[in-house]
Amino acid sequence: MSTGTPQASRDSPGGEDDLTLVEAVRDGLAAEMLRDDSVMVLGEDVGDNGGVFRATDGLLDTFGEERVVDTPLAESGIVGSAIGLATHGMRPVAEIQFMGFVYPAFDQLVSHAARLRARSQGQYTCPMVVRAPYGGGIDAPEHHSESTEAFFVHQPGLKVAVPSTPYDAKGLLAAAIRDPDPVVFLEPKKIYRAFRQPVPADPYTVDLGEAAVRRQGSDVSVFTYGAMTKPTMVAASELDGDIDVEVVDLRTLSPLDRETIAESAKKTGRTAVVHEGPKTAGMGAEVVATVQEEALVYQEAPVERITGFDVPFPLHAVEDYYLPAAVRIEDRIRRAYEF
Amino acid sequence: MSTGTPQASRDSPGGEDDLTLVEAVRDGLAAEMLRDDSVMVLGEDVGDNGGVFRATDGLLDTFGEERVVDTPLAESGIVGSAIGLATHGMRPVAEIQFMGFVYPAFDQLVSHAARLRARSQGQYTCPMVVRAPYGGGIDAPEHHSESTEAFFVHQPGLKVAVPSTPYDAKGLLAAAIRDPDPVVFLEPKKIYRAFRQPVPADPYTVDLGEAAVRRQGSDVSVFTYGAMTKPTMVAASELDGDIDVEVVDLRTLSPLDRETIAESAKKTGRTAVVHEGPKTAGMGAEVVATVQEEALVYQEAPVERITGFDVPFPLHAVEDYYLPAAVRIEDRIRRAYEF
Amino acid sequence: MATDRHPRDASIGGPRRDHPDDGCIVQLLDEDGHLRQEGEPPSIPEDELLELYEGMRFARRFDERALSLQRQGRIATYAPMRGQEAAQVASARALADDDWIYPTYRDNAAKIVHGLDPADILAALRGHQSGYAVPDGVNVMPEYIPIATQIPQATGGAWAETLQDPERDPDTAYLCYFGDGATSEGDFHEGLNFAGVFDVPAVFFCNNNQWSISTPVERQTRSGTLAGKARAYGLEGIRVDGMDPLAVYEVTRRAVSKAKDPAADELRPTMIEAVQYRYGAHTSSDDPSRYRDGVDEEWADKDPIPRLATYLRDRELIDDEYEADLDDRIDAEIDAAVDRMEAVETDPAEMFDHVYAERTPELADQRAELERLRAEYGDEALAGDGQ
Amino acid sequence: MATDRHPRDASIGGPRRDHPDDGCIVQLLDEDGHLRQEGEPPSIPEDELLELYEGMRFARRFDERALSLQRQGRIATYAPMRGQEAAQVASARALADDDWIYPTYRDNAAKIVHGLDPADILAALRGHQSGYAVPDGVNVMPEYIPIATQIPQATGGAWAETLQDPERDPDTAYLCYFGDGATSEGDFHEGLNFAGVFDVPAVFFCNNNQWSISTPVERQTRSGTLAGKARAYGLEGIRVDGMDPLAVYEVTRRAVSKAKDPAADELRPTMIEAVQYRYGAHTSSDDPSRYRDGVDEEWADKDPIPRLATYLRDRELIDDEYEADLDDRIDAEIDAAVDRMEAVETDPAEMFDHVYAERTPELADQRAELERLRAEYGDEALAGDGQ
Ligand SMILES: Cc1ncc(C[n+]2csc(CCOP(=O)(O)OP(=O)(O)O)c2C)c(N)n1
Ligand SMILES: Cc1ncc(C[n+]2csc(CCOP(=O)(O)OP(=O)(O)O)c2C)c(N)n1
Ligand SMILES: [Mg+2]
Ligand SMILES: [Mg+2]
Repeated sequence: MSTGTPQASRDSPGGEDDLTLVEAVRDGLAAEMLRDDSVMVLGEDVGDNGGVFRATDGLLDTFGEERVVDTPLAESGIVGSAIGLATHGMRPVAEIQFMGFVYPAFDQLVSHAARLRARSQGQYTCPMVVRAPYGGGIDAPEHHSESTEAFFVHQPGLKVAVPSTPYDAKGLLAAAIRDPDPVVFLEPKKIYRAFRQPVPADPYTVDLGEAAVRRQGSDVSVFTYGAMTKPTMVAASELDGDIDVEVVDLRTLSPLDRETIAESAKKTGRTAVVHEGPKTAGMGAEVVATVQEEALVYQEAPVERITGFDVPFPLHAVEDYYLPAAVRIEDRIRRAYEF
Repeated sequence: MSTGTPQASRDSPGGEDDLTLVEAVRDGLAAEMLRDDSVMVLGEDVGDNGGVFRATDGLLDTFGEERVVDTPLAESGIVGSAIGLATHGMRPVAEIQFMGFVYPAFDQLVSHAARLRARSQGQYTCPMVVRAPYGGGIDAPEHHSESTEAFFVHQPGLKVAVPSTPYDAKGLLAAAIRDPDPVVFLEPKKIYRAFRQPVPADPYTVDLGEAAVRRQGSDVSVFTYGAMTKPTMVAASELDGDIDVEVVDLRTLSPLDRETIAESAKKTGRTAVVHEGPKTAGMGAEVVATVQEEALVYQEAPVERITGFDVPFPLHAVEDYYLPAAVRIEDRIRRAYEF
Repeated sequence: MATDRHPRDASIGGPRRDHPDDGCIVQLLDEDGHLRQEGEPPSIPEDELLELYEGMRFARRFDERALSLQRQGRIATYAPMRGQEAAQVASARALADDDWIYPTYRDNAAKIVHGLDPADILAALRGHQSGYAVPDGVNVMPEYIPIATQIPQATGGAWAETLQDPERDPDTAYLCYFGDGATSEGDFHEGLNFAGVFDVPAVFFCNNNQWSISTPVERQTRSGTLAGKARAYGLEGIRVDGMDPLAVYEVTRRAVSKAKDPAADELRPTMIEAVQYRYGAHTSSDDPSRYRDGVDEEWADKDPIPRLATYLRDRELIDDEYEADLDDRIDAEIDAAVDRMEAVETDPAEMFDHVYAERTPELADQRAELERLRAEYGDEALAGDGQ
Repeated sequence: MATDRHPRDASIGGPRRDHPDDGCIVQLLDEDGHLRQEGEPPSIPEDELLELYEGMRFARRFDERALSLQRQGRIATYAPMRGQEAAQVASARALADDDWIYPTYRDNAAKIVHGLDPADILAALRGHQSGYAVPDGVNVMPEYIPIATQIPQATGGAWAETLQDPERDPDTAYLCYFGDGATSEGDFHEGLNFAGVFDVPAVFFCNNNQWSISTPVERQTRSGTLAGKARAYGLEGIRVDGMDPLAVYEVTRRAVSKAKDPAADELRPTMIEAVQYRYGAHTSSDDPSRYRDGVDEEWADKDPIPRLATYLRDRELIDDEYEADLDDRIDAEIDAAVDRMEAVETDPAEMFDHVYAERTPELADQRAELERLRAEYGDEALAGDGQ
């Protein structure tokens, strides 16, 4: 397939604009669709409506009905047909309206998308992205605040990325779309519009599999990602002067950047992990296991798991108590420090 | 509902018979169906055929078509209707033919079965069991060797049990059926017929949430469950005289018996966990996290994770290399010991 | 039953036709509120007619009030039902108290008619889990948000009814609501297929409001009608003018009675497609101007409330005074519900209460941790605006 | 097309009737191998007739050999296709080379006809992943074991065909096989619905062999027929005698040609229900005596191979000598395939090769760990009988 007429996805080619995270997602989609005609978007209400969070706003007008497709209301149909599209020359980016609605497509993702390359010994591949807004904190109805990334991290053959900034959102999404393997791309909807950041108009990628140190520190390392990066940074500044906190944004959960985790853990000897999903068998457990496999002898305190509780996500009146708050993060960092 | 005419499920009331694990499952089903008229079995080929592994053999004849139901081929229909049955007075035991085919029902399990009690604040409950044979090692076709218990352990509101002996199979299954909450009951098909054990004819339960120490030891603790208990025990005996290995059969993965894990880890200071599912974000990670949260200061070596590799389960020619073998377990126990 | 089956005319809407009887839609009351066949009045008692009317009027007002509460930030996302009152109220009124309903987020009028306290509905919308704790004796499941998931569950519930006493006909039916969009989900297919195979006393009530958020039903499927899909399961499918309360009432009653006591050659389950229109936004977060230009006149003309009002006025069952009094009663009732809603509180520690029948040690620890944090730092710090 | 649509007679089987045209089943060759309407021979060239026959004969022999290899422990679980050869061979032969097939575990004859090496099929059954690595230019997906999951994927594949050059009709069709049991899964519903909505060049080919392991199709659904389910998606559904190779060939050709170039009022996709019977066990692990008493005579009489043999003999296209020579050719081909299968080896480390395009550091470590263990302890210790 040929590359479409190059045409800037935004007004400032070569320059940069201050975008929110969700705008950066949209910008990333547009940029990749311009670069490569085989990239298409499909999902519920992604067309005229531009997605319930407007992440696909305007794409229909620019790229037409063939490449921006409103589907029937059926997630297994969306992901299953995306697999078929991916194995036959397209690069589908499927939107699942909220992460809590990805489960009907779970079978297609774990039994097929994840395995096509391995089962066919590389003969067939599945270059597709499944995007979904995830996480709590926006007073959403039931089932709209899921954060179950661990399910996907546990499945070999999938990759999982979670941006925490507009810049990373565009760059990681571009990397996910260009990746030859299926990527689950989780967007922290709590911070979809929380802040703006300069984002280059030209396409670029942020490599999958590389964590980012958001704040250097020498006393305690905190590993986190997505929407939890913010309260973690707040906690780190609150503790400033008292405890010198390093904050590592994992960005990609699968493959996990074990090297950066190990380095940071060795440097500080005291670590914590923060995420909103439930604690048991969550992403935090994998980070703990990584730290102790790679850096046990440096460990001066147990890895603190600061996570959602092991309860179904409650209705929103008390969701703030469920989600790790800055003060809860501080409390546990202090515990790690004082252990 | 009244209790059915008491009638022994086997010929030796008050006595015991040597049963295989799958016979004990059948025996447990029969015993609970006799005790409580609301217990019913549903699934694909569970009737005349008695289940593809014969776990429901003879139940149709004894309990009739209303309580032993062959369903259409549709797992979400099976689990979804089982939820409806459970909320309205029945105690359904749904069979999923192989664990690899539970994914179409994943949504019903995690979005509903797991949450009905919480979302209705205890007004509605979901006393049901989903049984599935799991695991590799029997030269089965693709998708027939799944071991993805971590998915269910991560979901609050579900319980997960995995027997490793005929005695436990009957007792844990009885406990699961009587439990007021949904239980995922995973049966290690590799050892369905591997050995026999005396199993009481009368009904009894093995409490959910309690691990069993299968072998006392003072040097290294190994935590495992299901079919991996056997190679772990083999490894322990092989090391006998050299390294004194304690083997803990977790039996219930959710809720996890953290107390027994902690006790054993404190005693030996060196630990390992063995399971067949993939390593990353698997059950092993949770065991590592538990050990280091509860017993870091006692830890003299990293917890060894001896698990399936992070690859799609390969076709059977090489499955033995995927599954933790006794010698692989020994090797890693030695590493923990010598660390 | 005095129904008038007539070939679908374009004004009734719905996707293209392909089955022989797809064109049929049951309608009793025409768009001007007159019986389609004068001389054959439906056998609905007068007090029931008034109940239908009051239920619909309550629903409309509830909707308005809920939207305004939402705008004031006193409740969160709300899914309005304007235009859909007849389908909800008349179907729910066609049930016996013991019958069960499996509602969605949009079926608030049905829930209220079947016994749910409007204050509970509002409390849940305000984020309080206790709003989902349906009181004893009210046979309503907590609303379903994951689309179509209630369908196999309703089948299972109805099935339980037949298993508990296989000797006799069940005296309880299960009515399961879902939208047009839901018919595309696998759970619709599996749930209806099980219902047919196990012949359960269920009524599958599709509120075809023409939209699944921004997606019109024509893009949802190429099926001639949604009711026609019932045949794939050997079931009867029936289309009714969902904005005609009398027709909905009659069709639902017949389906419910068949569920409990079918003729020898009938299966118990029915799928009803109630053809209607969502006048409002999908939810308070939705902006329909992005995907449609207002409400077509043809649909606006079908508004169920003026239709039934005309019918009742023609029969002198209601008058201006009645209407004014009704307004007052409804407002008072909703005011009281809003007050009760605002009195509802949730202790954050409650989230640990009903995960399992018995709290696990791990959950006891997590609860204690939350309580410690609250004691140490205070609720404001943990869950205040700083979050 | 010279088909003879006649009302279903009981001997053709299938569940109860409820659509007007459910009784219709396409049959060209009667059970004695004679054309139903003499004088109207189907327009199938003679060499194609012989290909059909040889394909079916090969299939039957392959099946026998595979079952015996299974009994000898040289391959693992095998799903026989005896009785189903016509449906598989004739449908696959109706395709162009560029058309795609999405097969199940039972569709080995279709795979072979469409270009797969029987040695690869056997190698996969022997547990070697390389057997699933379909060679370049052979448009066959690796077989699907999770029931019905291939259906939305085939829809997606076919859809890609239309997207890559929206200006013109696609010249590639996608044929998706599945069983009667598969029609109960949600993925069947979602896949066919998408196919209709996006009008993709797909043919959904249901091998209704009357059984889903031990469950007869009558317990699978209350639908009158399986083909009738197509209408729920606005699609054409057609029933064909799946044990009549000529009818299957003609019906499939028509569906494929419609997929590529439909008339103005037609949608591209078709669902074909090929009514047939599974003579053997579900798989080599299954014991059908638990749930059925042998094969009914009515089904035994429909065996596609003698039927086509009679037809060909009547036309003097084959004779005893031809048959003997064919036996030899087939045996030689299968012998060679078995030899090739037995030469296949899998290096255990290959399991790390194709998880991702690029091996992750974690997988590199795990692979190194496996290699270290093998070096240190030897393959026998790691994967020998002691396991
Ligand atoms: C499984 C699932 N997917 C997506 C959503 C998001 N969603 C909420 S409502 C809705 C549209 C539903 O349309 P319809 O079934 O017609 O019901 P209506 O809202 O019109 O009453 C969607 C897509 C969801 N709640 N569940
Ligand atoms: C999702 C799923 N559930 C269950 C199974 C187990 N299973 C394998 S074959 C089979 C029966 C399939 O019947 P049908 O679709 O009629 O195909 P057939 O085997 O008769 O060709 C079942 C239940 C499976 N493979 N996948
Ligand atoms: Mg709708
Ligand atoms: Mg079959």
